[in-house]
Amino acid sequence: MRFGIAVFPGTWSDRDCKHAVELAGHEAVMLWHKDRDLQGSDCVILPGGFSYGDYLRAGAVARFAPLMESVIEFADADGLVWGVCNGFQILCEAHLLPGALTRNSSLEFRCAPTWLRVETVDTAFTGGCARGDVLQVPVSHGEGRYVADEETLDMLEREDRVAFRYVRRDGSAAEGETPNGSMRDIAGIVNERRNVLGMMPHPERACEPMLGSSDGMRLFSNVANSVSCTGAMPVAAVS
Amino acid sequence: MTSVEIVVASDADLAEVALTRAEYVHLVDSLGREPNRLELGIVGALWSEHCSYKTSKPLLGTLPTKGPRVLQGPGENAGAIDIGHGLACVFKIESHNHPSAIEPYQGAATGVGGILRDIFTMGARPIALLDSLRFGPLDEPHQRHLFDGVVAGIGGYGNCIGVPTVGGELYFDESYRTNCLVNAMCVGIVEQGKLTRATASGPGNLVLLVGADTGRDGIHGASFASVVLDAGSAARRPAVQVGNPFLEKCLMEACLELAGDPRVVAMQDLGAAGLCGSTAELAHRGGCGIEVDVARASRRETGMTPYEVMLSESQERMLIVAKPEDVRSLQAVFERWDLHSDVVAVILPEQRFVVRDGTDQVCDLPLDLLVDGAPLRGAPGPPPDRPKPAVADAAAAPSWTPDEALLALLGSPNLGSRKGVYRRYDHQVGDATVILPGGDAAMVRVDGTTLGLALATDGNSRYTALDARHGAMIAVCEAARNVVATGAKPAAVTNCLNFANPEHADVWWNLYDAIDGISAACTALDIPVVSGNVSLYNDTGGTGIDPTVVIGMVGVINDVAGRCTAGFRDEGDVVGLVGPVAAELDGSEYQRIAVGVNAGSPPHLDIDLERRVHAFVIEAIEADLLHSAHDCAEGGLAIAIAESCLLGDIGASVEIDELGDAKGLINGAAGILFGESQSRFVISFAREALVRLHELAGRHSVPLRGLGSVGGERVCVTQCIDVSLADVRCAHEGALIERE
Amino acid sequence: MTFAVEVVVVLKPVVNDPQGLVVRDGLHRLGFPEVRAVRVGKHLELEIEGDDEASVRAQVEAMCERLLRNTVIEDSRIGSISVLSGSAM
Amino acid sequence: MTFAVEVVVVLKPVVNDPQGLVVRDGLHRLGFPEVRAVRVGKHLELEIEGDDEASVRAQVEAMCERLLRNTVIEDSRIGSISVLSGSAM
Ligand SMILES: Nc1ncnc2c1ncn2[C@@H]1O[C@H](COP(=O)(O)OP(=O)(O)O)[C@@H](O)[C@H]1O
Ligand SMILES: [Mg+2]
Repeated sequence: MRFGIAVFPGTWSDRDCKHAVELAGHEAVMLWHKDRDLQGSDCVILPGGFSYGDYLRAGAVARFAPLMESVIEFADADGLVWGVCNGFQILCEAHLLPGALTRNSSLEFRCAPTWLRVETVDTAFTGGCARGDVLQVPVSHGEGRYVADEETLDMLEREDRVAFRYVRRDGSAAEGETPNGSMRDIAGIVNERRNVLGMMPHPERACEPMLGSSDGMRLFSNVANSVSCTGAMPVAAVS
Repeated sequence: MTSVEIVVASDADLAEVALTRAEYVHLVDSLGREPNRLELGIVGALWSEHCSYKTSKPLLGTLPTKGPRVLQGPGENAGAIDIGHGLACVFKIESHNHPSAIEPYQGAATGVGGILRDIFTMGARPIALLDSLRFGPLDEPHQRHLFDGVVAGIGGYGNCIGVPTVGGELYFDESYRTNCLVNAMCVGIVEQGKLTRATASGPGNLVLLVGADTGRDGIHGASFASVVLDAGSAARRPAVQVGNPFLEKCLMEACLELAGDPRVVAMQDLGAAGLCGSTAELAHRGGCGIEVDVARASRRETGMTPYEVMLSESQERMLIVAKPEDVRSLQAVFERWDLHSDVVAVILPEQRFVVRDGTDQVCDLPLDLLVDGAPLRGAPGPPPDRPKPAVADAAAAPSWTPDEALLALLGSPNLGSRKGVYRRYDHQVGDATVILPGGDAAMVRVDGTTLGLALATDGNSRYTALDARHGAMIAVCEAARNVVATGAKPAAVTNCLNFANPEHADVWWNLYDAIDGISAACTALDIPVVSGNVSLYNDTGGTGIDPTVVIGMVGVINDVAGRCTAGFRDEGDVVGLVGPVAAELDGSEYQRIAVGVNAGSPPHLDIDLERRVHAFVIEAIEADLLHSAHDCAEGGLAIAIAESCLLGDIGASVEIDELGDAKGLINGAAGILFGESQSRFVISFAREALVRLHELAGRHSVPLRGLGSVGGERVCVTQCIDVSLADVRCAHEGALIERE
Repeated sequence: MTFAVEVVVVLKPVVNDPQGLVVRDGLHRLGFPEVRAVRVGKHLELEIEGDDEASVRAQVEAMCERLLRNTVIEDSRIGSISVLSGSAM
Repeated sequence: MTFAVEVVVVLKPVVNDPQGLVVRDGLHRLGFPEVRAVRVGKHLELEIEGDDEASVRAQVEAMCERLLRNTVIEDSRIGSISVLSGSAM
């Protein structure tokens, strides 16, 4: 299958995502922020980085890139969109996902391994996992504290839209001991139609034992499996 | 020739540009006339210590810079070595001490920005950063402020641009109370055929200035780094530059797109002394001249004078030399990255440095005089008598038990865990960091190959303070040991020499000795020096820093799969010591903490033994005989064992015969446990490897002995130390945490 | 005409502000115990061409909704609007 | 009495403001070409106990020098000072 990887000025996980996609045996195409063509991608990854320096607010400027218009159309047509780190921030800024990502409660950047509990398996990204599986995936961000009002948080839980929660290494609840202070320990969520995932940790950095974990590879495989099962994905917007 | 006023420089004029009267007289004699103000400012910048190396250049010539791997030695923006597979590894270390003392966040951030540009100017993609930091005692609020600001600034720049900061070092010592040190190292990779040089050629070729608009940033920054900090330093504060890592990321990607492109004749970053330093060096290297038109440089502010445009140190700017017919198509590459560019200069056939402001010619200087004409400075006096500092009175030590001493050392700011620092740095972006920070050298793998690069910085100024030559030798050895502990072979060195005011004879001779020591050690270990940086005048109000030699080392391992790490691994493994056991406490961290002094002679170094020990460890790792290897450095044997336990999350129990039946820290026991004897590694291995390792050690004439075994949840030294791993971890991880 | 417009962007009252807490604690430590609370927001100064204050205000309000604030967690308000001497470059 | 004090912290005029540049370019891209310059600073809201406005102002000025602004690159000014209903908690 074909993963499209968005490249904004200031994106730096694009190369790592490409590496992970290719390691998983799939095709990666780079999508330049000034273009609108998604080049037939089956899944669009919005990778990590500091698009536009993350000045003002992380993701605030990137959401208006021409490419994002196509990504939004693609998402509206049930295309798979996967925002990682800065990509998650962009998705929230673009209102494809509810809530916002704010400065880590420590006010410090954090680069460290984290453990994620899979909270829903009802998405293309987590379909091959079991609920409660714990994945070791590193974080690397300064603005990853997930914030939303109580109503939104309740709705996310009620609709089974929390994809991942930070947990302790042994899988027990983190109870607030997260790298960023996210509300309800949330590390990733999906949209209502479950085709858009945003997550702060970096699965593309956890695809080889040599790098400390290969748990991230499971997510890439899940996406690929779901695409090959459901067959053709919506045609990417071209303009 | 010029419409600009010519003045005979007053003492105040000379002070502003940091030239001496003698230098001025030499300038006037060589020119055959008085310079105008702009010319004076330009000469001041280029003749500053920072740009001209007028004090250190005569000394640096003795460094060994040749070797089969060396593709580019000192002289370019960075050094380059051949790592096989048609690839070059490009690297350099640089200081940003003075700016960081004034504004720690921005000073450190722009230091990282500067060293990154040195690497991608050569066409190489930066793949790793390291930072070597020195502050005064951490319990002082101002030092904590500097430390926090510098760490945030390094992370702020490196994290944003997406280059991992994989290692470095951090020391706290009285001598840095008024002068912190911030040295940053960057390592990049480029196909050898795309290695780009900063040598202008082709009269008539045009020079593009790309990137940030020019503002009144850091005017006189180069001179600023070449004078002693004083009360007036505050007045020079407009010198503070604010970095824009986002812009640098765009600049980097655009420049890398152009690496190896035949349209690019040369590339040169703008650093110290801004446009005037970069254009002059570019032309000088190519044996031609250059004419700059300041009116063509885009400004961030209105009303800037030619003087300000030429001397501005605005960050994130780059020069590209190209044939006139290629300029338009090159500009298109930059526009894709939303980067603005202006044609600001033209290459001249004759070696002149001409500046014009539109139609007015405002400067015309012989290029050779400007770049190479600064009168060199020799020794300010004969070597002073340096009485050996008295040996410390061990009786002054507190009556610690060995357990207490172990925890006190592990919990001290110099030996404690650096996790609080490196977790604020993205050390994993690039998917290449195969040995993470926290052990000895970090290792990054090289994309598309099985190669790994082991990277380390090292430099213990307690040793150089006691004996500059000997301490510098140890710095080289210790950096090499960090690299060797991973299984990589040391390949080349970059170095940063941080010293006080060299106009004092003792400082000058320390510099002389330190360079001599680096040369001696690098020659003996066969490791060439390919780049470096000198930072002098780290001196405030008459108090200078201890001589500080920072060695940055790159080692190569052919297959990352064979790398070794520092943590103990398997229950039941043998713990072994490679190298001697002696009781040498002088210059040690134990001496600092227990006795509160730095005295005596630094530990003995047998450079030939050092070389053999390296060969032994590398061969043992290659033969897959070791489960861990950790160099034994500050804090000595007991600390090295405890660190390997922490890294492996498993205990160990050892016996050191020399301790006899000592029950406290008396009769040399402290020296055996915590002395910092050189040329040592703590290793662990399966019992079955014992015979082969002894055979190998015999072949290399290297002392090797078994000390005990890996296992359990305690750190034990028979009859002396017995502490739980949890207590050890708690002490170690708490070392940098602020105590209210 | 060129106008100078000040815009203030602050977190909505329900969103907690760790930065504000750190500043408050820092002030306490420095000997200012009388500080009860601190909130940290953004202050933007815009230089903008326009015909009159009303149209400039409308433009800046649009900018706030589209970019300057995150409507989910932030409020914004326009502060002073003044005419800068000199007209467009 | 409790006062609410607004403090504005901005970069000194000659200091480079990369953030402002990105916001300006972002606004241009969003169809606001009339924006000539943007500078981004901080807006702090302090709640502070004090006897009268003059002493509160003096206190806040001292806080600015000691902590709230980075004296090397930033300027600060005190905006509105108002009395909050209710006295100290
Ligand atoms: N300032 C720093 N920045 C990043 N990493 C650091 C820094 N200081 C130390 N480290 C990392 O922490 C580890 C231990 O450092 P250090 O105690 O200086 O090692 P050693 O004494 O063996 O040279 C190394 O991985 C080193 O790279
Ligand atoms: Mg080491």
